[in-house]
Amino acid sequence: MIKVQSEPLNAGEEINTFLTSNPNSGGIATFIGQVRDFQEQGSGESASVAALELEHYPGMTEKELERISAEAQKRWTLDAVLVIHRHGRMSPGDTIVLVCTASTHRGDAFSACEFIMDWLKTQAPFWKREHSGTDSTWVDARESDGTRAKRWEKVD
Amino acid sequence: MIKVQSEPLNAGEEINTFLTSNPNSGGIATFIGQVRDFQEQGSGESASVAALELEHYPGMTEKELERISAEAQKRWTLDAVLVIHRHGRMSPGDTIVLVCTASTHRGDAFSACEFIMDWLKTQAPFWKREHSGTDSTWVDARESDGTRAKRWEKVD
Amino acid sequence: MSLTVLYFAWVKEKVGTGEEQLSPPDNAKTVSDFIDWLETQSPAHASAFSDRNQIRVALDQLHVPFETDIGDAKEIAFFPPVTGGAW
Amino acid sequence: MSLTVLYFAWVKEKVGTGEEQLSPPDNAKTVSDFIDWLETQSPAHASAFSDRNQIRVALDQLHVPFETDIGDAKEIAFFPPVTGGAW
Repeated sequence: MIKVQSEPLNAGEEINTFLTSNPNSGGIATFIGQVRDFQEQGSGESASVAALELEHYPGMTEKELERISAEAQKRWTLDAVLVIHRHGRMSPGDTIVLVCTASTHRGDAFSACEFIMDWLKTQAPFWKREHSGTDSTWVDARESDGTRAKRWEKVD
Repeated sequence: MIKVQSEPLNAGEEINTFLTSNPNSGGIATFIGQVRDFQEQGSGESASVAALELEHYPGMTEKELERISAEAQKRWTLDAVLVIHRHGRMSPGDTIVLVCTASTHRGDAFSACEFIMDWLKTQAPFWKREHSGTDSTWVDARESDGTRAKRWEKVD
Repeated sequence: MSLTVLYFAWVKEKVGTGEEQLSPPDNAKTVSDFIDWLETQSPAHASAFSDRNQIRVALDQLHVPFETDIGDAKEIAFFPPVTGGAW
Repeated sequence: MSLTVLYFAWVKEKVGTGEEQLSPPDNAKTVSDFIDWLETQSPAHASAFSDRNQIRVALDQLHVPFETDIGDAKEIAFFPPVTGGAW
Protein backbone atom coordinates (compact mmCIF):
# COMPACT_ATOMS: atom_id res chain seq x y z
CA MET A 1 0.00 0.00 0.00
CA ILE A 2 1.15 3.51 -0.85
CA LYS A 3 0.26 6.66 1.06
CA VAL A 4 1.49 10.17 0.30
CA GLN A 5 0.35 12.61 2.95
CA SER A 6 1.06 15.99 4.50
CA GLU A 7 -0.28 14.86 7.90
CA PRO A 8 2.13 13.67 10.61
CA LEU A 9 3.22 10.05 10.31
CA ASN A 10 3.19 7.92 13.45
CA ALA A 11 5.70 5.19 12.55
CA GLY A 12 4.98 2.95 15.56
CA GLU A 13 1.23 2.96 15.03
CA GLU A 14 1.54 2.30 11.31
CA ILE A 15 3.96 -0.58 11.97
CA ASN A 16 1.63 -2.15 14.53
CA THR A 17 -1.25 -1.97 12.03
CA PHE A 18 0.99 -3.54 9.39
CA LEU A 19 1.94 -6.37 11.79
CA THR A 20 -1.70 -7.06 12.61
CA SER A 21 -2.60 -7.11 8.91
CA ASN A 22 0.12 -9.65 8.14
CA PRO A 23 -0.05 -12.24 10.93
CA ASN A 24 1.41 -14.99 8.77
CA SER A 25 4.53 -13.14 7.70
CA GLY A 26 7.23 -14.22 10.09
CA GLY A 27 9.61 -11.41 9.21
CA ILE A 28 9.03 -7.69 8.78
CA ALA A 29 11.80 -5.29 7.79
CA THR A 30 11.22 -1.57 8.05
CA PHE A 31 13.03 1.66 7.40
CA ILE A 32 12.16 4.98 9.01
CA GLY A 33 13.63 8.27 7.85
CA GLN A 34 13.29 11.24 10.16
CA VAL A 35 14.08 14.95 9.95
CA ARG A 36 17.34 15.76 11.70
CA ASP A 37 17.82 19.10 13.39
CA PHE A 38 21.00 19.91 11.54
CA GLN A 39 22.29 20.09 8.02
CA GLU A 40 25.65 18.87 6.80
CA GLN A 41 27.71 21.43 4.98
CA GLY A 42 30.48 20.96 2.47
CA SER A 43 33.12 21.86 5.03
CA GLY A 44 32.05 19.08 7.41
CA GLU A 45 30.40 21.65 9.63
CA SER A 46 26.71 21.70 10.31
CA ALA A 47 24.01 24.35 10.69
CA SER A 48 20.79 23.92 12.58
CA VAL A 49 17.64 23.38 10.58
CA ALA A 50 14.40 24.91 11.83
CA ALA A 51 12.16 23.20 9.29
CA LEU A 52 12.24 21.19 6.13
CA GLU A 53 9.92 21.41 3.19
CA LEU A 54 9.39 18.62 0.72
CA GLU A 55 7.81 19.65 -2.55
CA HIS A 56 6.49 16.78 -4.62
CA TYR A 57 4.78 16.08 -7.93
CA PRO A 58 1.23 15.01 -7.04
CA GLY A 59 0.15 12.09 -9.17
CA MET A 60 3.64 11.14 -10.33
CA THR A 61 4.79 10.55 -6.74
CA GLU A 62 2.09 7.92 -6.17
CA LYS A 63 2.79 6.33 -9.58
CA GLU A 64 6.52 6.07 -8.90
CA LEU A 65 6.00 4.60 -5.43
CA GLU A 66 3.55 2.05 -6.86
CA ARG A 67 6.04 1.16 -9.58
CA ILE A 68 8.89 0.71 -7.07
CA SER A 69 6.69 -1.38 -4.79
CA ALA A 70 5.54 -3.58 -7.70
CA GLU A 71 9.15 -4.06 -8.83
CA ALA A 72 10.14 -5.17 -5.30
CA GLN A 73 7.27 -7.66 -5.27
CA LYS A 74 8.45 -9.02 -8.61
CA ARG A 75 12.05 -9.47 -7.44
CA TRP A 76 11.42 -10.93 -3.98
CA THR A 77 8.83 -13.15 -2.31
CA LEU A 78 6.83 -10.67 -0.26
CA ASP A 79 3.49 -10.88 1.50
CA ALA A 80 2.99 -7.12 1.65
CA VAL A 81 4.67 -3.77 1.12
CA LEU A 82 3.80 -0.47 2.78
CA VAL A 83 5.29 2.89 1.79
CA ILE A 84 4.17 6.09 3.52
CA HIS A 85 5.84 9.36 2.53
CA ARG A 86 5.15 12.81 3.84
CA HIS A 87 5.36 16.04 1.87
CA GLY A 88 5.06 19.68 2.83
CA ARG A 89 6.59 21.36 5.86
CA MET A 90 8.13 19.22 8.60
CA SER A 91 10.04 19.80 11.84
CA PRO A 92 13.11 18.07 13.27
CA GLY A 93 12.15 14.69 14.72
CA ASP A 94 9.23 14.21 12.32
CA THR A 95 9.10 10.95 10.40
CA ILE A 96 9.37 11.63 6.65
CA VAL A 97 9.18 8.13 5.27
CA LEU A 98 8.26 4.64 6.43
CA VAL A 99 8.82 1.49 4.38
CA CYS A 100 7.65 -1.94 5.62
CA THR A 101 8.15 -5.25 3.85
CA ALA A 102 6.67 -8.53 5.08
CA SER A 103 7.96 -11.95 4.09
CA THR A 104 8.37 -15.52 5.26
CA HIS A 105 12.13 -15.08 4.86
CA ARG A 106 14.03 -12.24 6.45
CA GLY A 107 16.50 -12.05 3.54
CA ASP A 108 13.70 -11.13 1.15
CA ALA A 109 12.24 -8.60 3.59
CA PHE A 110 15.62 -6.88 4.12
CA SER A 111 16.63 -6.77 0.44
CA ALA A 112 13.25 -5.48 -0.70
CA CYS A 113 13.18 -2.76 1.98
CA GLU A 114 16.66 -1.52 1.10
CA PHE A 115 15.89 -1.67 -2.64
CA ILE A 116 12.72 0.39 -2.17
CA MET A 117 14.63 3.05 -0.22
CA ASP A 118 17.43 3.22 -2.81
CA TRP A 119 15.02 3.53 -5.72
CA LEU A 120 12.79 5.94 -3.88
CA LYS A 121 15.71 8.29 -3.21
CA THR A 122 16.56 8.58 -6.89
CA GLN A 123 13.16 8.09 -8.59
CA ALA A 124 10.38 9.47 -6.42
CA PRO A 125 9.76 13.15 -7.31
CA PHE A 126 10.51 14.93 -4.04
CA TRP A 127 12.62 18.05 -3.63
CA LYS A 128 13.89 19.19 -0.31
CA ARG A 129 14.20 22.76 0.89
CA GLU A 130 15.79 23.48 4.25
CA HIS A 131 14.80 26.50 6.30
CA SER A 132 17.22 27.78 8.93
CA GLY A 133 16.59 31.22 10.34
CA THR A 134 15.77 33.53 7.44
CA ASP A 135 17.62 31.29 5.04
CA SER A 136 16.05 28.73 2.76
CA THR A 137 17.94 26.56 0.29
CA TRP A 138 17.12 23.76 -2.14
CA VAL A 139 19.24 20.76 -1.27
CA ASP A 140 21.36 19.21 -4.03
CA ALA A 141 21.07 15.55 -5.01
CA ARG A 142 23.79 13.30 -3.65
CA GLU A 143 26.02 11.23 -5.86
CA SER A 144 26.08 8.39 -3.33
CA ASP A 145 22.33 7.89 -3.84
CA GLY A 146 22.88 7.32 -7.55
CA THR A 147 25.62 4.81 -6.77
CA ARG A 148 23.42 2.93 -4.31
CA ALA A 149 20.51 2.77 -6.76
CA LYS A 150 22.77 1.42 -9.53
CA ARG A 151 23.55 -1.67 -7.45
CA TRP A 152 20.05 -2.94 -8.18
CA GLU A 153 20.21 -2.57 -11.96
CA LYS A 154 19.45 -5.82 -13.69
CA VAL A 155 20.58 -7.09 -17.06
CA ASP A 156 17.48 -8.97 -18.22
CA MET B 1 20.33 -1.60 24.59
CA ILE B 2 19.48 -5.25 25.19
CA LYS B 3 16.28 -6.55 26.76
CA VAL B 4 15.37 -10.21 27.28
CA GLN B 5 11.84 -10.52 28.60
CA SER B 6 8.93 -12.91 28.97
CA GLU B 7 6.40 -10.03 28.85
CA PRO B 8 4.65 -9.16 25.58
CA LEU B 9 6.64 -6.92 23.25
CA ASN B 10 4.85 -3.97 21.65
CA ALA B 11 7.00 -3.35 18.57
CA GLY B 12 5.37 -0.05 17.56
CA GLU B 13 5.69 1.49 21.02
CA GLU B 14 9.31 0.38 21.39
CA ILE B 15 10.13 1.78 17.95
CA ASN B 16 8.53 5.15 18.75
CA THR B 17 10.56 5.34 21.98
CA PHE B 18 13.70 4.48 20.02
CA LEU B 19 12.94 7.23 17.47
CA THR B 20 12.42 9.80 20.21
CA SER B 21 15.68 8.78 21.89
CA ASN B 22 17.64 9.19 18.66
CA PRO B 23 16.37 12.44 17.10
CA ASN B 24 19.60 13.07 15.23
CA SER B 25 19.80 9.73 13.47
CA GLY B 26 18.28 10.27 10.07
CA GLY B 27 17.83 6.58 9.31
CA ILE B 28 16.45 3.76 11.41
CA ALA B 29 16.30 0.17 10.16
CA THR B 30 14.30 -2.38 12.09
CA PHE B 31 13.44 -6.05 11.95
CA ILE B 32 10.44 -7.62 13.63
CA GLY B 33 9.97 -11.36 13.92
CA GLN B 34 6.54 -12.62 14.86
CA VAL B 35 5.04 -16.01 15.70
CA ARG B 36 3.22 -17.46 12.70
CA ASP B 37 0.18 -19.65 13.21
CA PHE B 38 1.56 -22.51 11.18
CA GLN B 39 4.64 -24.65 10.96
CA GLU B 40 6.41 -25.76 7.83
CA GLN B 41 6.89 -29.49 7.49
CA GLY B 42 9.42 -31.41 5.47
CA SER B 43 6.84 -32.34 2.88
CA GLY B 44 6.01 -28.72 2.12
CA GLU B 45 2.79 -29.07 4.06
CA SER B 46 2.03 -27.10 7.17
CA ALA B 47 0.36 -27.79 10.50
CA SER B 48 -1.24 -25.18 12.69
CA VAL B 49 0.67 -24.06 15.77
CA ALA B 50 -1.26 -23.25 18.92
CA ALA B 51 1.71 -21.88 20.85
CA LEU B 52 5.43 -21.60 20.75
CA GLU B 53 7.86 -21.87 23.62
CA LEU B 54 11.32 -20.40 23.60
CA GLU B 55 13.68 -21.78 26.19
CA HIS B 56 16.82 -19.74 26.72
CA TYR B 57 20.01 -19.70 28.78
CA PRO B 58 19.60 -16.82 31.25
CA GLY B 59 22.81 -14.87 31.53
CA MET B 60 24.39 -16.21 28.38
CA THR B 61 21.53 -14.85 26.24
CA GLU B 62 22.17 -11.29 27.43
CA LYS B 63 25.94 -11.73 27.00
CA GLU B 64 25.59 -12.99 23.45
CA LEU B 65 23.19 -10.20 22.47
CA GLU B 66 25.57 -7.61 23.97
CA ARG B 67 28.47 -9.17 22.08
CA ILE B 68 26.55 -9.13 18.77
CA SER B 69 25.43 -5.54 19.31
CA ALA B 70 28.99 -4.44 20.16
CA GLU B 71 30.34 -6.20 17.07
CA ALA B 72 27.76 -4.38 14.88
CA GLN B 73 28.79 -1.05 16.41
CA LYS B 74 32.43 -1.88 15.63
CA ARG B 75 31.71 -2.74 12.00
CA TRP B 76 29.32 0.10 11.13
CA THR B 77 28.78 3.72 12.12
CA LEU B 78 25.76 3.52 14.37
CA ASP B 79 24.19 5.96 16.81
CA ALA B 80 22.27 3.28 18.72
CA VAL B 81 21.25 -0.37 18.71
CA LEU B 82 18.20 -1.90 20.38
CA VAL B 83 17.57 -5.64 20.64
CA ILE B 84 14.50 -6.95 22.49
CA HIS B 85 13.93 -10.71 22.56
CA ARG B 86 11.12 -12.58 24.23
CA HIS B 87 11.36 -16.00 25.81
CA GLY B 88 8.80 -18.36 27.32
CA ARG B 89 5.40 -19.19 25.87
CA MET B 90 4.03 -17.13 22.99
CA SER B 91 0.98 -17.20 20.74
CA PRO B 92 0.64 -16.70 16.99
CA GLY B 93 0.85 -13.00 16.14
CA ASP B 94 3.11 -12.20 19.10
CA THR B 95 6.33 -10.35 18.40
CA ILE B 96 9.33 -12.51 19.33
CA VAL B 97 12.18 -10.21 18.44
CA LEU B 98 12.75 -6.56 17.58
CA VAL B 99 16.06 -5.15 16.34
CA CYS B 100 16.50 -1.40 15.69
CA THR B 101 19.63 0.27 14.36
CA ALA B 102 20.03 4.05 14.05
CA SER B 103 22.55 5.75 11.80
CA THR B 104 23.18 8.82 9.73
CA HIS B 105 23.47 6.56 6.69
CA ARG B 106 20.81 4.07 5.75
CA GLY B 107 23.36 1.62 4.35
CA ASP B 108 24.95 1.23 7.78
CA ALA B 109 21.56 0.90 9.48
CA PHE B 110 20.41 -1.82 7.06
CA SER B 111 23.63 -3.85 7.10
CA ALA B 112 23.93 -3.75 10.88
CA CYS B 113 20.29 -4.78 11.38
CA GLU B 114 20.62 -7.75 9.00
CA PHE B 115 23.95 -8.75 10.55
CA ILE B 116 22.49 -8.73 14.05
CA MET B 117 19.58 -10.93 12.95
CA ASP B 118 21.88 -13.40 11.18
CA TRP B 119 24.24 -13.70 14.15
CA LEU B 120 21.41 -13.82 16.64
CA LYS B 121 19.83 -16.74 14.83
CA THR B 122 22.97 -18.86 15.10
CA GLN B 123 24.59 -17.57 18.31
CA ALA B 124 21.93 -16.50 20.80
CA PRO B 125 21.00 -19.46 23.03
CA PHE B 126 17.30 -19.91 22.28
CA TRP B 127 15.57 -23.22 21.57
CA LYS B 128 12.13 -23.38 20.10
CA ARG B 129 9.42 -25.86 20.94
CA GLU B 130 6.17 -25.81 19.01
CA HIS B 131 2.90 -26.90 20.58
CA SER B 132 0.07 -27.99 18.31
CA GLY B 133 -2.80 -29.85 19.91
CA THR B 134 -1.36 -32.46 22.27
CA ASP B 135 1.87 -32.52 20.32
CA SER B 136 5.03 -30.67 21.24
CA THR B 137 8.31 -30.84 19.32
CA TRP B 138 11.72 -29.23 19.52
CA VAL B 139 12.42 -27.49 16.22
CA ASP B 140 15.66 -28.37 14.42
CA ALA B 141 18.20 -25.72 13.46
CA ARG B 142 18.16 -24.69 9.82
CA GLU B 143 21.15 -24.99 7.58
CA SER B 144 20.24 -21.75 5.77
CA ASP B 145 20.80 -19.80 8.99
CA GLY B 146 24.35 -21.10 9.19
CA THR B 147 24.94 -20.09 5.59
CA ARG B 148 23.57 -16.59 6.16
CA ALA B 149 25.70 -16.06 9.27
CA LYS B 150 28.86 -17.19 7.42
CA ARG B 151 28.48 -14.29 4.97
CA TRP B 152 29.60 -11.93 7.74
CA GLU B 153 32.79 -13.81 8.68
CA LYS B 154 35.81 -11.60 8.47
CA VAL B 155 39.41 -12.50 7.81
CA ASP B 156 41.23 -10.04 10.06
CA MET C 1 -1.28 20.76 -29.92
CA SER C 2 -1.58 22.04 -26.34
CA LEU C 3 0.69 20.63 -23.65
CA THR C 4 0.52 21.07 -19.88
CA VAL C 5 4.00 22.12 -18.79
CA LEU C 6 4.89 21.74 -15.11
CA TYR C 7 7.91 23.06 -13.20
CA PHE C 8 9.06 22.05 -9.72
CA ALA C 9 11.48 23.26 -7.04
CA TRP C 10 14.02 25.84 -8.21
CA VAL C 11 13.04 25.33 -11.85
CA LYS C 12 9.58 26.63 -10.90
CA GLU C 13 11.12 29.57 -9.07
CA LYS C 14 13.32 30.50 -12.01
CA VAL C 15 10.54 30.19 -14.60
CA GLY C 16 8.21 32.12 -12.29
CA THR C 17 5.25 29.74 -12.54
CA GLY C 18 4.48 26.12 -11.69
CA GLU C 19 2.23 25.38 -14.64
CA GLU C 20 1.45 26.70 -18.07
CA GLN C 21 -0.38 25.55 -21.18
CA LEU C 22 1.84 25.80 -24.24
CA SER C 23 1.52 24.90 -27.90
CA PRO C 24 4.99 24.08 -29.15
CA PRO C 25 5.71 24.26 -32.89
CA ASP C 26 5.49 21.06 -34.94
CA ASN C 27 9.27 20.83 -35.30
CA ALA C 28 9.69 20.47 -31.51
CA LYS C 29 9.61 16.66 -31.70
CA THR C 30 11.85 15.59 -28.81
CA VAL C 31 12.19 16.86 -25.25
CA SER C 32 15.46 18.52 -26.30
CA ASP C 33 13.76 20.31 -29.22
CA PHE C 34 11.03 21.47 -26.86
CA ILE C 35 13.54 22.93 -24.41
CA ASP C 36 15.31 24.73 -27.30
CA TRP C 37 11.97 26.36 -28.12
CA LEU C 38 11.09 27.04 -24.44
CA GLU C 39 14.34 28.99 -23.99
CA THR C 40 13.20 31.47 -26.67
CA GLN C 41 9.94 32.20 -24.80
CA SER C 42 11.36 34.50 -22.09
CA PRO C 43 14.62 35.35 -20.28
CA ALA C 44 13.19 33.52 -17.24
CA HIS C 45 12.78 30.32 -19.26
CA ALA C 46 16.26 30.75 -20.74
CA SER C 47 17.73 31.15 -17.25
CA ALA C 48 15.91 28.10 -15.86
CA PHE C 49 17.28 25.84 -18.57
CA SER C 50 20.79 27.30 -18.84
CA ASP C 51 22.38 24.22 -17.22
CA ARG C 52 20.58 21.23 -18.69
CA ASN C 53 22.68 18.80 -16.64
CA GLN C 54 20.65 19.96 -13.68
CA ILE C 55 17.28 19.32 -15.32
CA ARG C 56 15.26 16.10 -15.30
CA VAL C 57 12.12 15.42 -17.33
CA ALA C 58 8.94 13.40 -16.96
CA LEU C 59 6.49 12.79 -19.81
CA ASP C 60 3.00 11.94 -18.58
CA GLN C 61 4.53 11.34 -15.14
CA LEU C 62 7.27 8.93 -16.23
CA HIS C 63 10.99 9.75 -16.13
CA VAL C 64 12.40 9.99 -19.68
CA PRO C 65 15.71 10.96 -21.27
CA PHE C 66 16.03 14.21 -23.28
CA GLU C 67 16.05 12.44 -26.65
CA THR C 68 12.54 11.02 -26.12
CA ASP C 69 9.84 12.00 -28.62
CA ILE C 70 7.06 13.99 -26.98
CA GLY C 71 4.53 12.20 -29.20
CA ASP C 72 0.98 12.32 -27.83
CA ALA C 73 2.01 13.23 -24.27
CA LYS C 74 -0.41 15.54 -22.47
CA GLU C 75 1.89 16.58 -19.64
CA ILE C 76 5.58 17.38 -19.47
CA ALA C 77 7.38 18.25 -16.26
CA PHE C 78 10.80 19.76 -15.61
CA PHE C 79 12.56 19.57 -12.26
CA PRO C 80 15.96 19.20 -10.57
CA PRO C 81 17.34 15.74 -9.71
CA VAL C 82 15.14 14.42 -6.91
CA THR C 83 16.21 14.78 -3.27
CA GLY C 84 14.78 13.40 -0.09
CA GLY C 85 15.89 12.82 3.47
CA ALA C 86 19.54 12.99 4.43
CA TRP C 87 19.89 9.37 5.55
CA MET D 1 37.05 -29.37 41.41
CA SER D 2 33.29 -28.78 41.28
CA LEU D 3 31.65 -27.65 38.07
CA THR D 4 28.10 -26.41 37.47
CA VAL D 5 26.76 -28.43 34.53
CA LEU D 6 23.72 -27.08 32.69
CA TYR D 7 21.52 -28.77 30.10
CA PHE D 8 18.95 -27.13 27.82
CA ALA D 9 16.09 -28.13 25.50
CA TRP D 10 16.01 -31.84 24.58
CA VAL D 11 19.43 -32.42 26.14
CA LYS D 12 17.86 -31.45 29.46
CA GLU D 13 14.91 -33.75 28.85
CA LYS D 14 17.16 -36.70 28.02
CA VAL D 15 19.50 -36.18 30.97
CA GLY D 16 16.48 -35.69 33.22
CA THR D 17 17.73 -32.54 34.95
CA GLY D 18 18.63 -28.98 33.98
CA GLU D 19 21.51 -28.50 36.37
CA GLU D 20 23.92 -30.56 38.45
CA GLN D 21 27.14 -30.04 40.38
CA LEU D 22 29.81 -32.50 39.26
CA SER D 23 33.44 -33.11 40.07
CA PRO D 24 35.05 -34.61 36.99
CA PRO D 25 38.31 -36.57 37.34
CA ASP D 26 41.59 -34.77 36.75
CA ASN D 27 42.15 -36.48 33.42
CA ALA D 28 38.97 -34.89 31.96
CA LYS D 29 40.92 -31.93 30.57
CA THR D 30 38.94 -30.97 27.46
CA VAL D 31 35.22 -30.72 26.80
CA SER D 32 35.47 -33.98 24.83
CA ASP D 33 37.16 -35.77 27.75
CA PHE D 34 34.45 -34.44 30.04
CA ILE D 35 31.66 -35.79 27.80
CA ASP D 36 33.43 -39.20 27.67
CA TRP D 37 33.30 -39.26 31.46
CA LEU D 38 29.69 -37.90 31.63
CA GLU D 39 28.48 -40.78 29.45
CA THR D 40 29.67 -43.26 32.11
CA GLN D 41 27.56 -41.57 34.82
CA SER D 42 24.14 -42.95 33.81
CA PRO D 43 22.24 -44.45 30.86
CA ALA D 44 20.35 -41.09 30.61
CA HIS D 45 23.63 -39.20 30.17
CA ALA D 46 24.84 -41.76 27.65
CA SER D 47 21.63 -41.38 25.64
CA ALA D 48 21.76 -37.55 25.70
CA PHE D 49 25.27 -37.51 24.24
CA SER D 50 24.94 -40.42 21.80
CA ASP D 51 25.00 -38.08 18.78
CA ARG D 52 27.63 -35.47 19.53
CA ASN D 53 27.04 -33.72 16.20
CA GLN D 54 23.80 -32.48 17.72
CA ILE D 55 25.46 -31.07 20.84
CA ARG D 56 26.87 -27.59 21.33
CA VAL D 57 28.88 -26.37 24.33
CA ALA D 58 29.40 -23.15 26.24
CA LEU D 59 32.12 -22.67 28.86
CA ASP D 60 31.32 -19.86 31.30
CA GLN D 61 28.60 -18.73 28.84
CA LEU D 62 30.80 -18.55 25.73
CA HIS D 63 30.44 -20.88 22.74
CA VAL D 64 33.51 -23.16 22.48
CA PRO D 65 34.57 -26.13 20.34
CA PHE D 66 34.85 -29.65 21.85
CA GLU D 67 38.63 -29.62 21.94
CA THR D 68 38.74 -26.63 24.34
CA ASP D 69 40.37 -27.15 27.75
CA ILE D 70 37.92 -26.75 30.59
CA GLY D 71 40.63 -25.05 32.65
CA ASP D 72 39.24 -22.94 35.50
CA ALA D 73 35.72 -22.71 34.09
CA LYS D 74 32.95 -22.65 36.70
CA GLU D 75 30.04 -23.43 34.39
CA ILE D 76 29.66 -25.73 31.41
CA ALA D 77 26.46 -25.96 29.38
CA PHE D 78 25.29 -28.51 26.81
CA PHE D 79 22.48 -27.83 24.37
CA PRO D 80 21.28 -28.45 20.79
CA PRO D 81 22.17 -26.01 17.97
CA VAL D 82 20.23 -22.82 18.70
CA THR D 83 16.88 -22.15 17.01
CA GLY D 84 14.63 -19.13 16.94
CA GLY D 85 11.83 -17.73 14.84
CA ALA D 86 11.01 -19.19 11.44
CA TRP D 87 11.75 -16.05 9.42
